[in-house]
Amino acid sequence: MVMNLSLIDQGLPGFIVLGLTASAFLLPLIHYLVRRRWVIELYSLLVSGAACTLSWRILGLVRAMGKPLVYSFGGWPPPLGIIYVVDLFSGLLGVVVSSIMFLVIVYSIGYMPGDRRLYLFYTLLLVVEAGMLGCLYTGDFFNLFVMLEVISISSYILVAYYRGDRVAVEASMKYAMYGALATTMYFTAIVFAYGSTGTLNMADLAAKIQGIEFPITNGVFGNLHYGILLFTALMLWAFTFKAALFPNHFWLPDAHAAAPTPVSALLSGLVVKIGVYAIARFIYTIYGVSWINQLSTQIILILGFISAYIGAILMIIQSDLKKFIACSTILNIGYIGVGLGIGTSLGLAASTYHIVNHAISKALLFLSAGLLIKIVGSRNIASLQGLGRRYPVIGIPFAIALLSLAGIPPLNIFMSKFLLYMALIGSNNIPLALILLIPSIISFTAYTRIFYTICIKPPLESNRNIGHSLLNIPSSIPIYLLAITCILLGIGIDYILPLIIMPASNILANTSIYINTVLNYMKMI
Amino acid sequence: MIEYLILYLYTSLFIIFAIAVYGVVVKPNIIKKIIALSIAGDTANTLIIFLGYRLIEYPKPPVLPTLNPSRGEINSFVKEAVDPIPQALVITAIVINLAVVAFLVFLSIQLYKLYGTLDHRKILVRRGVGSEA
Amino acid sequence: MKLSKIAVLTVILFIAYILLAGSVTAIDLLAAAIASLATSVIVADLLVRDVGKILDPKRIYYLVRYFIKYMFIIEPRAHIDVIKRIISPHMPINPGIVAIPYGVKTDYAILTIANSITNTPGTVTVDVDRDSKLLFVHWIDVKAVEPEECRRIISREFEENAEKIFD
Amino acid sequence: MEKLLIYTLLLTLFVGGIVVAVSFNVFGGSPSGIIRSLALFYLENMYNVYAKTFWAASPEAVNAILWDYRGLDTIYETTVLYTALIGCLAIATGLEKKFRPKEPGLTIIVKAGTRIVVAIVILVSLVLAFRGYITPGGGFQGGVAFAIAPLLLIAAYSWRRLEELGFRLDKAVLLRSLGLAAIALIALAPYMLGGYILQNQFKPWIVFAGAPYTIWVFYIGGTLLFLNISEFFVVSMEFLMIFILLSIIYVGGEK
Amino acid sequence: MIDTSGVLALYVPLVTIVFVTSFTLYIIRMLKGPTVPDMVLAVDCLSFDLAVFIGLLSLLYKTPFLALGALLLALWAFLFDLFIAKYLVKKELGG
Amino acid sequence: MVFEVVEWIIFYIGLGLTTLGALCDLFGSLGLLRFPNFYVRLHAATVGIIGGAVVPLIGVGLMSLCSSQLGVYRFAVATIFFLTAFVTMIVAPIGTHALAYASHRGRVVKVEPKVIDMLEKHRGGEK
Repeated sequence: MVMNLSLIDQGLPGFIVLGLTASAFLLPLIHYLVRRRWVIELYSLLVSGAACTLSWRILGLVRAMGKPLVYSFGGWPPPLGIIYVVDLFSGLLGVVVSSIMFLVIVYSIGYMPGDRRLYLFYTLLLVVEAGMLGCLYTGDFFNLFVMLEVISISSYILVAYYRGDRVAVEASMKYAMYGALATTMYFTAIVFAYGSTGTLNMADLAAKIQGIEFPITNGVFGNLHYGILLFTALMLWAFTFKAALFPNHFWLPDAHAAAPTPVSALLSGLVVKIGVYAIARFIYTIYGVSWINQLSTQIILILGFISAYIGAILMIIQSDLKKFIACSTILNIGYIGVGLGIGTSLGLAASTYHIVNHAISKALLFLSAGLLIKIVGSRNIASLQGLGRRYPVIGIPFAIALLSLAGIPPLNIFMSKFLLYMALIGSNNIPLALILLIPSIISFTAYTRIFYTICIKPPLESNRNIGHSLLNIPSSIPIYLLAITCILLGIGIDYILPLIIMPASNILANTSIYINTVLNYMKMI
Repeated sequence: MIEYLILYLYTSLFIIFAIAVYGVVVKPNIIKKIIALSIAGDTANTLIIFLGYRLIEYPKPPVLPTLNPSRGEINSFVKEAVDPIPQALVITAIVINLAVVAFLVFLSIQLYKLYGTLDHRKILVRRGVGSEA
Repeated sequence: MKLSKIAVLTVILFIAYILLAGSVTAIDLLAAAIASLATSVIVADLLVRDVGKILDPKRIYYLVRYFIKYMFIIEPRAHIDVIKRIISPHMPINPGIVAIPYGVKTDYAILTIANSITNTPGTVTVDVDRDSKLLFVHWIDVKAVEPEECRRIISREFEENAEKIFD
Repeated sequence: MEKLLIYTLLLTLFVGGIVVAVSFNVFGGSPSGIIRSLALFYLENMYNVYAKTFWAASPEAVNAILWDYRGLDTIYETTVLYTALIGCLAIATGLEKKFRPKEPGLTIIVKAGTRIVVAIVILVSLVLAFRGYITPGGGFQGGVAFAIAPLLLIAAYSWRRLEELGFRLDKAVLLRSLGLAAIALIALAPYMLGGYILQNQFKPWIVFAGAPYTIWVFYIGGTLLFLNISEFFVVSMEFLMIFILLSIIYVGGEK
Repeated sequence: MIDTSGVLALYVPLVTIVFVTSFTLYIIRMLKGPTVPDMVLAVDCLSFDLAVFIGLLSLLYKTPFLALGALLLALWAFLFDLFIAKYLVKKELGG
Repeated sequence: MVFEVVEWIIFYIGLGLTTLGALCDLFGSLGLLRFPNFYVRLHAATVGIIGGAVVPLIGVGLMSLCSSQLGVYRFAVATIFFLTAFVTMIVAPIGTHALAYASHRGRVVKVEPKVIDMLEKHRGGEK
């Protein structure tokens, strides 16, 4: 299976990320030269389309190689320079990210009102995409900090994009303030890691924890145990903030609800997952089989449970549709955390599958709900009554998304939840499985309430007279694509699980392959 | 003696960091929060710069003072220069902090325009979330 | 006109760059040329109004003479005076703000007078009124209240030199 | 209140952890006489004219790390600043500006002095930027030093006068975009020519020749000089934008 | 070509004592200062004297690279003055 | 040999200027503490800045001009210190003036004790 890639193919991950950034750099210049709305839209569509295609190609290359793809910037071997390491897990998430981003950009063409600031919106979308792909592909934990900051700052800005909206600006302020604190925490974590191990490379760090000799940075510098412990504590604070896990979930409902709808889909579906990805990468790939892995999985398990409960309880009390959807994100992140915390390979697979499924379903739910909200002009659930029945074109994908998130059998979220329960039972944790059933039931009632109000009940008097003219085609295409994917991921689980999910989750937990690939890459140089 | 000095510096840095975190969380005024945030960032920067210091008599900055060094010059330079990595990391971190703070300040101007105050408790009241307690 | 300004400034800044950089390799000369040209293009209109005055050797001679006299005679005298006031136990101060008329025209001349006044301890320029041509000076030991009298005591020497250098 | 409790708890834990850290020597006793081996490797090899396998052609270690060994970080650091500026523009674009024409700025003395200082500031910032690969300094530091100039002009005069002098917002956006495009081009050009992204000097394990470190008699340190100049453009213009945007008072909201 | 490091190694610690004493007095005024201009004035003096101190350190540590820091420090102190003055006069910074 | 003697002389002049500056600095800070009023303190601050910063900066510049341990950069270092002294000479009085102007104009500090306040009279006369 081993094959030698050309340098062009090896460099694809770096090229995608840098190319996206460069095109984001050029967008204001293009706006300056050509003040046409369609030029900006076409440009960002083309750029994100190209990124999407290339990320699929990277996944194909990684699959064909059978081992992680390593690329070093500037030609420097790993501990010296920055490297990108793309394995199946990050490749898979990269594909999810770039595809959904592409659909979000298609959706925004129909959705966003055209004003003088529109080019800034698309610039920010491209920067977020570059940041997310960079976070996924990087193999250097200081670079991860920088990329995380790229994502964070552009998402703060995107939340405050409706600058006249009081709630949006306040939510962005809260998000930015505590988010910046969290990233400072991660920087402090880096200080501890660099202080104790003397390296900034993830594979090097993993080798240090496993006791493997790594060239150039020979041996550790300080006390590895306590250094790693402090690193883990601060790192978990930062990434639980980004992932909205329990103690740091408070910013999410406001921020995700107040943002423009495409941004909500992006934040809820993808940006939150970067935090989860980083936690998974550190806990499993870097820490490998060690005491610190045991400790942190336990913490994540507990946090996941609490998050699931809090998300479910917050969901039933919401009267605002977008806030409701945002709270459901907390619940689902809780599930993912539980899956990561179990630590068996089935649990990891369940988590991986849930990450993918939730990204797709949540994006679909936000995007379709956004169209409904745009028709009425209000986010209140009561005033949206019966709209799904009145406009079946939007109503059907909306219903699919709701049912999928509620966990109705043939759809995708049911499958990953089912895997999660199987994993809990398989690791002899039947009481835990029962405990986790409760938030599931609570959220099910909440979803059914929304489903009944919007899709079953007759429309309100005031909503009957609105015409069809508000429907637009560019916004409908991504919704249908996502809905079809939802169904396919549910039905085709027998095919998809062994095809990509299981290999991806297995490689996540395989430290030795990660270290050895990087070491071999150094020797090759 | 020098060990106690190092211990003192570490401890004071961490106490400042803790105070800054406290300030971000507790202070009601948003500008004060931003100041506390930048203090937190600067403390982390100072910490890593401090780690890279070299405890010898006259440490040198990591810059070779000549363009045509002899082998001996390079060798003595390696023995005297401080760790350059923290300095490079800190420049990155400073820029990032600065960017975040610039944006936050701009956002707080907008916030003031919308709410007429920068007190977090009053903002919550005017949004209809908190109470006037 | 603008070109001559830029040319003169470029030469001055070129020399300054080389002195600051401290090395005269080929790339430094090139960089110095580019940097000084760029800087002078940016600041030419802001900085210089009349190129002839920069190149006038008489003015430069007066500047140097004034600088030396100021640093070695006027400054130490004023310093000693104020230090005496600081360390004497009962602190003999007699402060107040007085008005001093001036007769110079250009901005830089006013700047020179004001800075000379402020730089000598004991007197600080508080405000300047261009319409009635008055400088307001905070004086630690008010010896006179009449404007012309103050002018004689504080700023006559500064003004004469400023007029020779800049006007 | 419970949020407060949680954070206070975490705070206590954090401070406790620190005491543990110091007492158990997490940092390997540093600062001490020895430094980490990665840093030693950089110091040995960055300008080792006798063994050029790992050299970065810069006698300045920080600049070599910033733009050669870890160039990607620096590019994204610039991206963060760029994004923050985009955010400020997103908040400010299209709002009405308020300006009091009556007697802006400070006294004539301040104005005259500021003019002289501005010239010195710009020259020093250019020295910092141009010589960044040989002496301490570099694009970012030069940009920050340059930023003093518009700040002084804003304080002594007003932002309106600053715009009259040619420090305009649209010009700044344009120059910044050009600088960023130059950085991206320098980063991606080796990749197109068959080398690594961001490659500076020749590496024995790759065919691509890398950037020359001298052109005729000019020692330029490969791509470092050009990256520093582009970064100087970007950072100085971004600071200019920040200061102009922050000093204008915008009135009126959206429709 | 003279090597002055021996003299400097003796001289700089001695003069440092004087400088540190005056820094302390400045800091007392800075903390005590009944009005804002008092504090700013103290910070101003402190910055300019720190520039001198940087110069002495660069001689002691035999590194030529600290010097530009002194220049920039002086400039920042000036900037600080101007902004405080502008704020006190106009109550805004831009106009 | 003669050259070296000249260098030593220049060096000791620099040393003396620096010592003088340090003493001025001490007196300036003392005055800043002792004087009763902001406007009077301005004079002490002038002692602290001109005597305490410009003079020793020139001294440090002279010292670095003769210190061969700084290597080839010693002329650059000396230039930078002279430039800093020059900039300080322009900048410091302007800063002091700006502060005095602002605190008088914005009525932050009262001119008390005083013998006479012509500026207040001048302004009052205008209005």
